[in-house]
Amino acid sequence: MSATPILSLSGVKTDIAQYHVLHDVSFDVPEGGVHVLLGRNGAGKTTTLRTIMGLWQARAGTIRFRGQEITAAHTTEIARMGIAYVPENMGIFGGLTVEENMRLASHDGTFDPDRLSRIHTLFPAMKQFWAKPAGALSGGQKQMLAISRAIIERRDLILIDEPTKGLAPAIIAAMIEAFREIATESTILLVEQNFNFARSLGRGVTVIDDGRVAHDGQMDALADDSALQTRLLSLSLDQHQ
Amino acid sequence: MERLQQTVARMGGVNLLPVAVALAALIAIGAPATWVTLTVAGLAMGMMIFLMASGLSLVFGLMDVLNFGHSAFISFGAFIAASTLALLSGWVAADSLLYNLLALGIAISAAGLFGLVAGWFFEVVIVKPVYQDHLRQILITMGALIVAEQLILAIWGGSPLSVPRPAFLQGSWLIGDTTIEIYRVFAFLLGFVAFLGLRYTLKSTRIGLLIRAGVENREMVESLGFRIDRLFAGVFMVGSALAAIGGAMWAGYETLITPDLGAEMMVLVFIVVIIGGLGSIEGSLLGALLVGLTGNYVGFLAPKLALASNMILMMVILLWRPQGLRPAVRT
Amino acid sequence: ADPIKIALVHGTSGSTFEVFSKQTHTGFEMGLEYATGGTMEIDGRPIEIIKKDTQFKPDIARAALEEAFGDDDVLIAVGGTSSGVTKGLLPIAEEYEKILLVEPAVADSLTGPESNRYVFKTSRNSSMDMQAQALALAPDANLHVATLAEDYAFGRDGIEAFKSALDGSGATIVAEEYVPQGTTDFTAAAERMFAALKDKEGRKVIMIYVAGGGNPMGKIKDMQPERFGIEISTGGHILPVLPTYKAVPGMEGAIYYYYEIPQNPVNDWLVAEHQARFDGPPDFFTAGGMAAALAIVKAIETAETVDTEGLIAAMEGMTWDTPKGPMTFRPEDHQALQDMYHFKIKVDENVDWAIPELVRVIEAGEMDIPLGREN
Amino acid sequence: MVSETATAAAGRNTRSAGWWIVALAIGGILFALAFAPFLFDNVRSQQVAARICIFIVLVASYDLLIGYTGIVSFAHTMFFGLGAYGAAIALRGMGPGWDAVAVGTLAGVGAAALLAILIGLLSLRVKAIFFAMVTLAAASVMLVLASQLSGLTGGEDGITYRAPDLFKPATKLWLDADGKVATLWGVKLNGKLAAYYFVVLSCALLFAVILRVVASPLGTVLEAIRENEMRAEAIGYRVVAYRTGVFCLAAVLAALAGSVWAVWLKYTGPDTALSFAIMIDILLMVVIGGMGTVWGAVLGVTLMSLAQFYLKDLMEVAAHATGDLPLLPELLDPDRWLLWLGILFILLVYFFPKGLVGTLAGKERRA
Amino acid sequence: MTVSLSLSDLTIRFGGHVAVDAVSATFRPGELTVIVGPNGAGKTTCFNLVSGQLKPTSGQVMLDGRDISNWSPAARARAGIGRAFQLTSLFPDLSVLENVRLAVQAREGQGASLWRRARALTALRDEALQHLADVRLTDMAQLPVSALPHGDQRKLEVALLAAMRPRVFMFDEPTAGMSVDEAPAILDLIARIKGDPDRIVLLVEHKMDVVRALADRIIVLHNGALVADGPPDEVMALPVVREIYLGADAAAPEAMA
Ligand SMILES: Nc1ncnc2c1ncn2[C@@H]1O[C@H](COP(=O)(O)OP(=O)(O)OP(=O)(O)O)[C@@H](O)[C@H]1O
Ligand SMILES: Nc1ncnc2c1ncn2[C@@H]1O[C@H](COP(=O)(O)OP(=O)(O)OP(=O)(O)O)[C@@H](O)[C@H]1O
Ligand SMILES: [Mg+2]
Ligand SMILES: [Mg+2]
Repeated sequence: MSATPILSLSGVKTDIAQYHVLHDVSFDVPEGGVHVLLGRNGAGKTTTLRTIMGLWQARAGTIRFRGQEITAAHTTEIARMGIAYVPENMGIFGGLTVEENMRLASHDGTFDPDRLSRIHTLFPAMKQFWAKPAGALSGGQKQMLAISRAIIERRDLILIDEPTKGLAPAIIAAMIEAFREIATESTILLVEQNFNFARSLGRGVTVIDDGRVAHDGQMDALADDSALQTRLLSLSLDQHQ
Repeated sequence: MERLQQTVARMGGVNLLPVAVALAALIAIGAPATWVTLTVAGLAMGMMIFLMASGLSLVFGLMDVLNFGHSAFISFGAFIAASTLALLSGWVAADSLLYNLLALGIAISAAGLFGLVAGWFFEVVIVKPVYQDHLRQILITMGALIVAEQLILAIWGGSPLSVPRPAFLQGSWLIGDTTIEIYRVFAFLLGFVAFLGLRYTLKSTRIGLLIRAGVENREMVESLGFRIDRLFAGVFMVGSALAAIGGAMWAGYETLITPDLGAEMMVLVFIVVIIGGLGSIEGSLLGALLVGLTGNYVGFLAPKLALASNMILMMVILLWRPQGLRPAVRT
Repeated sequence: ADPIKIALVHGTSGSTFEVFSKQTHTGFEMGLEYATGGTMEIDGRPIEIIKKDTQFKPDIARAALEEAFGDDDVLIAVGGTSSGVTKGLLPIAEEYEKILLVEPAVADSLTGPESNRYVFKTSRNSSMDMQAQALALAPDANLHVATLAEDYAFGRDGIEAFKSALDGSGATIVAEEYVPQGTTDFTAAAERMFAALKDKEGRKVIMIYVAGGGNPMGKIKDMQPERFGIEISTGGHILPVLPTYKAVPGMEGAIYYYYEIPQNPVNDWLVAEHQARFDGPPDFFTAGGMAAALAIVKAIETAETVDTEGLIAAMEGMTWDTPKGPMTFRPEDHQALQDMYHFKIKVDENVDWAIPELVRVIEAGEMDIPLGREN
Repeated sequence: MVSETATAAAGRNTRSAGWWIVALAIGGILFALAFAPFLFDNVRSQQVAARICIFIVLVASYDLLIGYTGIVSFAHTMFFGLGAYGAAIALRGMGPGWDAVAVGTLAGVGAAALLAILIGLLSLRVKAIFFAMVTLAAASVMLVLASQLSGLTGGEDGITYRAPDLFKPATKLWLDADGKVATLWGVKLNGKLAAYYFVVLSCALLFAVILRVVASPLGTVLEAIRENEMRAEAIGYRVVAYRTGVFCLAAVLAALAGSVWAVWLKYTGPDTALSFAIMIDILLMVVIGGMGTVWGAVLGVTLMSLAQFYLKDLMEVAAHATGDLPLLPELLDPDRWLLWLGILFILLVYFFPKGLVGTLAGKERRA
Repeated sequence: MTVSLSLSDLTIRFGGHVAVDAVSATFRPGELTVIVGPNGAGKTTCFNLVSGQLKPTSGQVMLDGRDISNWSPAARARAGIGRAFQLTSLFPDLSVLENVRLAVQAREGQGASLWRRARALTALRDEALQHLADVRLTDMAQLPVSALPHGDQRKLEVALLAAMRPRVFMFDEPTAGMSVDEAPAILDLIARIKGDPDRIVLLVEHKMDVVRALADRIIVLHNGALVADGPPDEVMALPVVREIYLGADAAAPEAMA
């Protein structure tokens, strides 16, 4: 990691109510490409993203974006610095139409026609339900909308929490392509359970376990080392066949 | 049947309801002069209620905050306007339209300004900690209401306060057999201006969208880069200012006010917001006009029914359209 | 000597009417001062006033009165402000066998069948208001009246009393309009009354009997009833409301008290002292409070024994001086009979309110106030 | 997976300090209520105690709706009033006797139950806040009705009547050797005492019913409906039936409390049994105590009632102490006690979001 | 008693949009049917029609030969139709254990009971704990649901369904968002249920490995219509299925855990 990382966490500790959830999280996300955050249920992945976004406050440690400290910044400021967030529960505004959802994600309320048509090609359902209330979308369609919202404009960094959850295989395949393309202009920090998906996209990878970083390295190395996979993720791909 | 429905829908659908009511009343009343008097009075009454209700509807429908303290803004607005007018009694009584207008303008602005400031305070201190929690909203705003009422008692005392009305708004025009009170015409105009302004802001900007989105998922709106807290405070301030201005207008209409005034109007205001449909400015207007008109028509045609006419109106409309006439928010 | 304890049981918080209770208290204290020559003692016994707040809630009022009678052991209690609360107090007086002097609540029923012999009442009642109002109209066959009142017992009883006062005078009631309590828009009712009156020959009057706010008089006046030759008449009111009467110069009606009207030493003292101390004239409830105090002092002074039975004996039929001139407790139902005043509104630009000028005193004996009960 | 701070861990296994405070306070209150005539020898405290008893039932029954099931209703005083007016009208019409109490109570309770079912069924069509509005409308119509039927109800002024002879102060429950009223620990065993214990026992009985309801499986179902109506339906609970049922039950309990109130007070009028002011009191009491905890009702009612009766006296003292300062006396004027109550109330909602019992003791979990 | 469930011409429209389009199918006891289809195909809507959250525009749902199309969800639940939700739908302020106990209690018809003996309540509780153990949530039993991480909430969904002991089980993407080491427990549970010859199991799932491992039969929905129905190997081999569901280069990321 030669160049300054776009995002760097060091010694981040986060509490939710009286629970200590993140004990010590430090890792860097280099500029460009996809960086993957792995870990089992309840490891603290979502909490990490929310802490970066300013939705939980870190009790200790620092978070820097492009070298600038954002640990205590307000969520709004963080967003305005060019960070987008696709939450785990998708954060769809169900009472608004698809279009209105997208309009809110755009800085000035207008759309770049090129990007819009790219999104419509990637997720045809978005076009079909453009004027319908988003609350009526199917689970997968909501997921698509949440992603569309994050990429309707160029962002420096996109935090995505489990995007493939509930998506049909055909869409996932298309999404890999889409993410590759997005990653040429933005950096993506991706939380995933779907290791294959993560593997096909990720360059760097950080594994979190019990609120601590358990591993930090390159995706290729992890992908090739099945012993490491098993140790970190209890992953054995054909375990339950 | 279907054809008829379509025609009605094309001509404005539920928007025609007040017109339909008025026409039905014309037939029932028979005497055109009386009908005009009642109709004009009812419309003006509706507009004054609209002013008070629109603020509540904004806050209630868009921000999903049940502000039971709304009536405090109405009362305060009324008392501030009354005191201002009393201070400017020279101008109020003057024969010059300019001075009259100035005094009136200052009184209404004072009420509105108070609404803005108090609304800000109220939002930040009282309401903000209880977003998303209807019950606590009801309770905390009720607490605030008690405090506000006591403050009014402490400042103005409990005896009725008479409100000087600017000279040019006194009396009425006599056209044929019909009397049209000048004050009511003025109230109608002011209400209408407020309506147009609100409608423009909500329709032509993203503010309405943002607020509705913020109610559903505050964190997400912030994650998209909007200061939802400032926006909410802003909406609340506008809502309170409208209430205070409504109160000011009401004071001028009543000419004799007591600190109970806000609380007495509150049931009516709630009814208007409910039958109009949550969060919809058009709905509130519609509801307010309906309440104003039916009040007068029923009062003339069947005074006994007037006792419960508003409640009956609300029940009927809710049974017909459980979401109110023109809901802006889908629930 | 051990003190004479008197409880004042009024609402001093919880409703905007609390200002009226406070006027009553002021009047009561000034009354004691006047009657005792400033010593605040009767026959060498100091007077101790205990104030209890009813919060305008009947249940709390009952607890307060029980406390006064039971725990504080007062000789006599005065109260309350609103009729509902006071009605709840009546049985307590009977239960504790102590005197409750009703002031300033007005309802007739407070001396009615549900009352009892321990209850005395110095305040006027609705019948007096309405009979005086009827007399002030100088009714004859030429008179046509439409009445406007609120649609509840108080409003309806008032109109009943008004009608019975007109009985036999030849005047006709052409319409009785009742609007829901708290009505603020009187357009519909006014139109109905106009319709009923406008084609009648003779004197046409709209008589308004609305207790709450809403200023129906001003609103109806704005509809220009004079174009049909219709006059408005309504009873007098407390000072804060009198500014609205500027809209109806020349209007006639009856009033309970206006500080410039009664001519007697008690009132002269009250007006002068009140002006000096509070920078303003006394109002209805100040006068009422003072009347109550004067009644109590006289009763104690004349009673053979200073206890409940002694006082009742002294008070039945007792006549005493008040700011409104002499009042007399009617022995049958313990209602104090008193004068009312026929007034005519005069507008003076230099006075903040409209002035009800005395036309004539309607003497207590002129009115035929129905008996509430026989003790 | 999650590590917790020490206090939280401790809170789960042993009782927290807050729990003990609440338990002691409630215990103390119940004790005081049970022996009020012997503990306090003045009339007012007995009045206060009786009022507290009745309101505990009223507030706890309301908590069944608002706290447990999540139903916001403004019609609770209407049911309370039906019970009270039922008993009151019967007592006035039939004279003071137990038959009148029984007939009146039955009629009131019956009317309440009927009306509750009607409103409940109507509510199927409308959503939460609209339901609240429907109840508001019903309650105001009832107020209008009480005012209009003044022949029966006494209108705004209400009606007075006498309670059964047993409760007359002159009634001697127990005679001593001289044929006079016997005393126990200095308290006369007369009708007043009987009346007080009539209130205490009836309220204890009603409160026990409510406790039983929330501790039973039914209680959890109600909570589930509050939390997620759709899911409750999906696992097999007929939500509509439960809602209507609990609405009815609460109405009946309120009406019963109303009858007891009417018998105790010997006066019934809109301001004691029907007005919105009472509704607001109930709401405030529920919240102060803590929604979703019936024990909270005990604390909430007691605090509010004490404030209503004694805060003023307290302020009298404060006003004297600060008499010389500017402005403060105006605001500390005892008659401004409501101002301070309002502020106190806001602070309570603010710092005790789950009410005193909910926040201090943590919600009791029956797992 | 064995169970039978069939759909005939089941259709629902939202405005102009036909979300489920004349779907007919009969489900046999002891068989696990996986419903697949692209996002928005109508799978969840189909479930909603069967479990009663939605009422069909036309067509019927038949349970044991009775038309239940207009029954309430509660009535259907009591008749033996159980459902876990795609978007978790739980009782957030109640404890994990209470959530499950509610389901057990509903099944036992103890909802309105006021007078249960303590022992009977303990039985309910013990059973609830057993269901929690099945999904490995025992440690969490006392926590409020709102404090659970997403994956654990998914598990609780399944536990609730199991606690209802329905005759028709419907799982809507039960393992979505569940980590690789947790999912097997759930799949085992489903496999065990499937072993009971008197149960009908319907499963919506996107993960192909899961589909392969469990399915006895696959139904493919597309734009609300049923486009294929049959044994797994046959259905997955159909060109139309490969095209609409797996995508053009179906080989790449399909083996997902
Ligand atoms: N609101 C909350 N209150 C209490 N504890 C919480 C809360 N939210 C999360 N936690 C705890 O924090 C821990 C980390 O949760 P987090 O949501 O970050 O996990 P995750 O890695 O995203 O898991 P998953 O893959 O299931 O989404 C969990 O053990 C959870 O119990
Ligand atoms: N209430 C509704 N109003 C309007 N349209 C709806 C409604 N519910 C569902 N739809 C539409 O019906 C279609 C089917 O939705 P459904 O949720 O059944 O899809 P699904 O097959 O479960 O998809 P996924 O795999 O993404 O969960 C979608 O296009 C959705 O937008
Ligand atoms: Mg997560
Ligand atoms: Mg789905």
